[in-house]
Amino acid sequence: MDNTAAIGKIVAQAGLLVLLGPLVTGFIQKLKARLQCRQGASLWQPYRDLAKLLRKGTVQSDSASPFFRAIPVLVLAATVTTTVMLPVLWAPAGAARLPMGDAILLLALLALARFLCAIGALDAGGAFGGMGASREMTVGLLVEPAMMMAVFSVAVAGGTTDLVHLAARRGMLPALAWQAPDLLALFAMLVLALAETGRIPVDNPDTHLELTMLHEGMLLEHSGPGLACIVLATHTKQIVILTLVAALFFPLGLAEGSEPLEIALAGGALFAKLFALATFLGLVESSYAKLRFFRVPQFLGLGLVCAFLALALRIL
Amino acid sequence: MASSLLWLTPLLSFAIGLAMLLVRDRRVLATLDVAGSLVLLGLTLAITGRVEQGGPVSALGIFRADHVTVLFLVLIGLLAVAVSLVTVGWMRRELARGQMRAERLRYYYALVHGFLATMLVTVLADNLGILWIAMEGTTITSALLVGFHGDKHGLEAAWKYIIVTTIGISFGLFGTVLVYGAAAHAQGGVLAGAMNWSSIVAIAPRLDPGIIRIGFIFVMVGYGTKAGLAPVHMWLPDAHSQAPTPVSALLSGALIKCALFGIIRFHTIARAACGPAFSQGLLLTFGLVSVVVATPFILAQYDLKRLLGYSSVEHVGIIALGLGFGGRLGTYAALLHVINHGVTKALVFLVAGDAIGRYGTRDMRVIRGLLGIAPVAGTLLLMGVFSLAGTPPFSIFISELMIIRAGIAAGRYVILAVFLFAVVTIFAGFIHRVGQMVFGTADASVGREPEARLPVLGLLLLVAAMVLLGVYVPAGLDRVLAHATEIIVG
Amino acid sequence: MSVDLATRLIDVLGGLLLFSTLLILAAGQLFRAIYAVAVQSVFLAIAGAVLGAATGNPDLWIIAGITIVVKAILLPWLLIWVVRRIQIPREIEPVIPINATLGLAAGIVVLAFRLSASLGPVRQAITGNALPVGIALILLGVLVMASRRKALVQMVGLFASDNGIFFTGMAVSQGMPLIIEIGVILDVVLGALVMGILVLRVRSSVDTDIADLEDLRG
Amino acid sequence: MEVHKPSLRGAVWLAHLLILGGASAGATLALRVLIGGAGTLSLTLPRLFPFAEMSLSMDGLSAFFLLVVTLVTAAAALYGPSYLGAHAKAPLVQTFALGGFVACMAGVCCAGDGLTFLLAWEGMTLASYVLVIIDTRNEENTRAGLLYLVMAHAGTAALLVVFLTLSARGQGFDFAALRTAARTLQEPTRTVLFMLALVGFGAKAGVVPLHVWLPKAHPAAPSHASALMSGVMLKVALYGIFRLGFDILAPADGPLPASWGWTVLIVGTVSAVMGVLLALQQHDLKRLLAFHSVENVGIILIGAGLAMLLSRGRGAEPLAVLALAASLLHTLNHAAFKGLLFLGAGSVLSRTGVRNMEELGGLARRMPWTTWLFLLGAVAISALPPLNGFVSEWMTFQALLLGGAKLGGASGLLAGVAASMLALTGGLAAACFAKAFGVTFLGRPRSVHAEHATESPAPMIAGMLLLAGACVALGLLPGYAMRLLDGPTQELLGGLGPSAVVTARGPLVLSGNGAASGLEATSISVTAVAALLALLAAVAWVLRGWPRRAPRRLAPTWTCGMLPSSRFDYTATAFAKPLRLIFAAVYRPRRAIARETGPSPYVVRRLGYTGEVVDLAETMLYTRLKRWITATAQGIRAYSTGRIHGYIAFVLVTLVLALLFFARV
Repeated sequence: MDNTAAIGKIVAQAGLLVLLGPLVTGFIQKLKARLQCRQGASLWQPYRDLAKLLRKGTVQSDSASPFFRAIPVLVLAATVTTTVMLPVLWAPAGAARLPMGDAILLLALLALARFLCAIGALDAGGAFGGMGASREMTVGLLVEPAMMMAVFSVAVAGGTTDLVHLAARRGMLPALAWQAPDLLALFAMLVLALAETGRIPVDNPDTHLELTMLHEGMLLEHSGPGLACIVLATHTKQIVILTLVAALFFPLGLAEGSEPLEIALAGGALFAKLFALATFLGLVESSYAKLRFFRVPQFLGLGLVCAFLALALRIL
Repeated sequence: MASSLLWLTPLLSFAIGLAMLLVRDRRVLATLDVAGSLVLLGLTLAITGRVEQGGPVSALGIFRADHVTVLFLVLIGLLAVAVSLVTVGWMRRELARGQMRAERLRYYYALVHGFLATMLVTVLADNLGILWIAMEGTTITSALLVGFHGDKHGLEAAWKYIIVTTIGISFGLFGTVLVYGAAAHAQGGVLAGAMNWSSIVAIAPRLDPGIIRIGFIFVMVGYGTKAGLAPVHMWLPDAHSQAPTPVSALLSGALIKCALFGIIRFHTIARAACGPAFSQGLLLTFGLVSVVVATPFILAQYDLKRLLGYSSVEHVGIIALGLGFGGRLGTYAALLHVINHGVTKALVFLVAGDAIGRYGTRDMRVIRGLLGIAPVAGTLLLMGVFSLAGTPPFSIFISELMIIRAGIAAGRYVILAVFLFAVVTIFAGFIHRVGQMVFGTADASVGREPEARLPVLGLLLLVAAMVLLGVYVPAGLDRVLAHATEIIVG
Repeated sequence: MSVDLATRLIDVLGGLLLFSTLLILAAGQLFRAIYAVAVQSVFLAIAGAVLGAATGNPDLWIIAGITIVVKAILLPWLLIWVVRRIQIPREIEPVIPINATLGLAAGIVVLAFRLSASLGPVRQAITGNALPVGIALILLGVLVMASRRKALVQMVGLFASDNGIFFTGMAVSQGMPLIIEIGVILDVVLGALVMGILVLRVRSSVDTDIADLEDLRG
Repeated sequence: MEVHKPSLRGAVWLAHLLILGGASAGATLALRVLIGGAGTLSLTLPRLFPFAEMSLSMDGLSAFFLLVVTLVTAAAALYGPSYLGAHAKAPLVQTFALGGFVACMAGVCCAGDGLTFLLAWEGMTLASYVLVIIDTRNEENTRAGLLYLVMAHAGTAALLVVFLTLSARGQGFDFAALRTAARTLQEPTRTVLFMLALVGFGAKAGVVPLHVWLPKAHPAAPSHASALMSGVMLKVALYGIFRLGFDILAPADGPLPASWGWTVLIVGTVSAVMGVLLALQQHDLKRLLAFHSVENVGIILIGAGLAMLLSRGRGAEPLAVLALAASLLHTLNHAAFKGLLFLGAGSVLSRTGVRNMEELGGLARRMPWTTWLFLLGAVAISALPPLNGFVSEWMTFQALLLGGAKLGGASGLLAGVAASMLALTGGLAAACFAKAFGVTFLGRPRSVHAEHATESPAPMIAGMLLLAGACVALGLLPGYAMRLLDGPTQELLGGLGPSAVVTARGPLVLSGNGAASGLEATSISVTAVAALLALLAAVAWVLRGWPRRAPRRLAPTWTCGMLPSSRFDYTATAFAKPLRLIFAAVYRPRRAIARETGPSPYVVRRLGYTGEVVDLAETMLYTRLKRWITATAQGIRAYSTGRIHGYIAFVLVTLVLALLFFARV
């Protein structure tokens, strides 16, 4: 039965992404530690944190609305939903796969998650939540259009915004038959990925100094399982972004059928890509300082310009 | 019998005027006034009916009523009734405020009816000389009315009014003389009714164009002065703002239309004699100048009644434009606009008079929150001004619409562009000022007496006409207008 | 009297009329202006008589008579009466210098003649130079009103331009219908009365010349 | 707050129920035309004016817009009485004006000839004006009303020229005659007419830079009227653009002039961005919503402009259909969620009497229904899945991408820019509504009014629920919505309808299927995604309680150990500050800080902060124009002396000039 197989594949790779999410974070932390000549926590630390958080009790702000408890869950759900739209191991082109979503929907779902997160931050009241929400939304609305443009520039070439189809088509072209727009778009994506995954120089995931936080600031009032959901969502978002970049620019070694060898190859390819991108994030993070918040727009402007040029060159 | 109506009607109102001189009691005077006006309206309607069935009627060889005439006749009758009703309430306040001395009341009423009579003669006259005499008569009677209060400004306005319009009128007489001369010449010196419009029109194509041109120019400038066309309009805001409110209503609503009537009569002759281009060009020029000149004075105006005066200048200009665009549509629209503007402007003047009475000033910066203290007056003022500014569902929108369409049909795009720009600007200024007056909250010093019933009745009469003509042109009126258009453009 | 003689006489009278109007324009003193307009009216009456004789139309004689009575006697007397009633300085203050006015007057006269010269055959409809002279008289009368400050002088100017109209009116083929003429004159008289009343009321209420009021503006 | 006599309340209720009945009747009629295949309905009106007969006619386009009108009208009619009941000036007048307003809007949509159109159009303006200035003592409202009226009138002047020019050629006002007349015109003339129409309708639709009246006037009206003005009246203006641009003025065959498409696309893009940027800086809830109307009109116009660029004979018909469908669908969607949001704002207003969100807050627990419905609307308008806003914007994106690729060259680039601007708009809108919702409903109450707020009565909730339902339905089942668009798009563009182009597989799948234009299929299923979302949420909800029942306790919000009070909460101003700085070039922000020091300059008693941003269009264009005109008028007036000699001289000169110019043969 074709559809069940398709569903199986989708569920499998979605699950894979969710499971791998924390690992990527762990890897980046480890890398940073090593670059700072520290031992650092183990690769699996993020999993342990999640487990711990899940076991903890909850402290909720007395001024929050009933909706507050639902927010982490929704954020997590929205983030995880995006995983089904990416080609991870397979790129099953053609009518067989049931339509789920495309790049636009993916980015929109991430925006939904961000929106809900901000609502939650404002819900509890207090200045830090609001500050975090305001800044996160600001960065978000600067990143989103740039990312869209980068995606579009590829999509225009592929004639579709459906990532799986794109990947499929790309897979057929020789990987080096790139044109200038691809390079520009890739560069833009890398810049934006830093912002979208909340990394230095845009945001500092490790700080908990209230005035410097962006993303963390919004999570201040969450605790216990709720916080666990959001943290997991953050991990997932990060890996989703990385996979998106991979799917857009290096859709290599994706499996067609389901022979073990193929799958193994695809898995290897996936790991390679994730490794490369994660290393990039780690290197940048440990070799740059965090920017002042009002410098961020200029930094992102770089990505914006590249993305726009990529789109323009593609169309002209 | 119907023909005798033609001279009976003005005579009657003369008689009423004279009779009033003998009466001293206020109530009797008011009753006479209202009753007389009602009878007048009845008579005009009777004439209209007669004309509408049997075509033009003439009497004594110098009076004539055709479809053009009856339009103006009914307008005069309607305004007379409405004004007389409103005068009741207005006069009460004037006496209370000591503006009007009880013993001079009868002169006022008498003059008003004399004024009406002269206007009636003007539009009923077939003989162009009679037309001129009656026109000068209106000047004399109304000049006395303008200066009736006897204060400095009133006298100044009256003087400017009588001097300037008399000059204009004398130009009109000269033009009449020339046309008469041309006609007499064309008839080979046979004088039979050589001065009657009907007979002149009959032979118009044979008249000498050169002399008719000069004649029409004189008439245009002369009667144009009386009609308040720019740039010879300057007496108008003075007179219309200084006159007692009911008189202002009659001046703006009816009198300047009578002057237009004269222009239309000669326009008909000139059209036939020199071809349409000449007289229409002249009309277009005056019309456009009037609209343009009125604009800045409306925008930068603080005196309510002067504002309305300038708006009259604008609308006479619009009528002239309609005639100037020509064709059936333009002429039809211009005639319709005569009715619409007459009704609306009278309404607005009367309501404004009420407001001025309450606030004791004409300065629009002082008047505030009329809607709060006099809901009916406030609403009516708003409606009237919307109509003047040309918004549906009020009458003026329709006639302006038709005029614009006539302009497009005539291909006069530049004139239209200027016209539209001016009209929109005027709209802005108008609504701005009136909005300031109507909305907001009035301060305590303002007269808050309830609105009397009878005057409101008169206003409602006008509003009814205004709204009705805005949503529907009755078949009867349409027929009359169509015939009138026939008469003018052939 | 033969028609061409009448025509010549009319031309002469037209000249005289023009001259008298110029006198009004040049007048530096109120009474001179009034007398000048009276004289002008007399010329007008003569013109009426001449035309009456030429055309044998009795109406014109009547009109001539009326003109003498009303315009040459009644109205000037009225003016003088008003002047005496209100003691005002007798000299005329021009708004624009008298010489400039005369220059304009010359221009106007030229214009009038050029205009009627362009007409051609119709001129037969109107005897002699009556048309251009009439136009000139009217415009000059208005010029007087525009260029002199006193209200009374303005009335004088008004009468002068009325005379112009009458002149042309008589010269138009055998004059206008009688009743019209009478009505017109009636109106003129009434108008003059009303103007007189206004002048007097302003004098009595605020002691200035009514033509100097300029509060209403804009 | 005045309390009205029961009889009055009864009358108001009755009137609103009548409106509701009319709305449902209109809706059924529209649906019959749209899906019932009733064809074009038409009805000849009694001949009121001698120079033209009047008629109503409803084809697909009219029916679609009538549907938009009736949808919001029904909600407003449900909502109105209780809203008026609370606090209302002259409720009967309001009700009457509302009825007239709705009737006129329906009249515009169903007009069969230019005259009916113009009359209904002006009636619409007048009725809405009455609703704007209904609180006649409020100077600000009356000024807003004036501005509104003047701009509407100027627009109407432009429309007059268009319709009259056509009718003068076509010897008649009815659309068929106008169409044939337009066909006889030269292309440049038609372009001029179209631009005039664009100005005329744009002034009403609030496109930048003709939008200045909108954010002033819409909030002034009672909220359900605001909902109608923002949600529907703008659409009626857009109907005019569609009707003239695609139908009446369009050439008989061959593509629409490229200049039209360019203009509309650029205007739309600018409106979208400027609208949302200005909305971000508003603290008055209703004004913020009004600015968002500008934004959404812009989005609709983007679709329309693209459709013009791609239309007929450029080999991209399916894409044109996609673009037009996107823009029409967004029209419907915007009506739904903007109506919902305005009703929500109204319910807040009627309960607290406050419009400034800085003084609100903490309503979530006091007015739960309003809160969650408003949130729904916020998600929808921010174009976030899985609600309807996302669907139409997704279609717009697809159209822009595929169209841009197809067009190539400058037009393609323009499409690309529009796409990225649209993305930016989405982000800004999300930020804006995070702010609006968060500051208004969440946190702690910042004023007594908010403190004592209670939930609105059931009828108002019902009105909101109706629109919320529409938002969800249109979001989850876009495929069915496509069938509504078939009629209009086929009339305007010919060829195959959206349901053929856009939804490849049934009602659940949305797909930018440009097969005909040689582009591959992209298909998403909002329904499936929504289901997945719900499923995952449920799973997560269960899972998080799973390891062991962890204790839950309440504690005050963390404010660095101080005792939290409502003054700690983030204000709207603070929330929007980063953007104020980033986009300072557009906002030209001004701030003034008043500090009141004690005896020593270091002891600060009070700090006052006032900041404001400007609307460039207003300061650059309107203020200057107004100043110029007033100055000129004053100057001219100063010249007129009151001297009678001047008057006489004028008469003399006029006569002489007339003789000189006109006497010669």
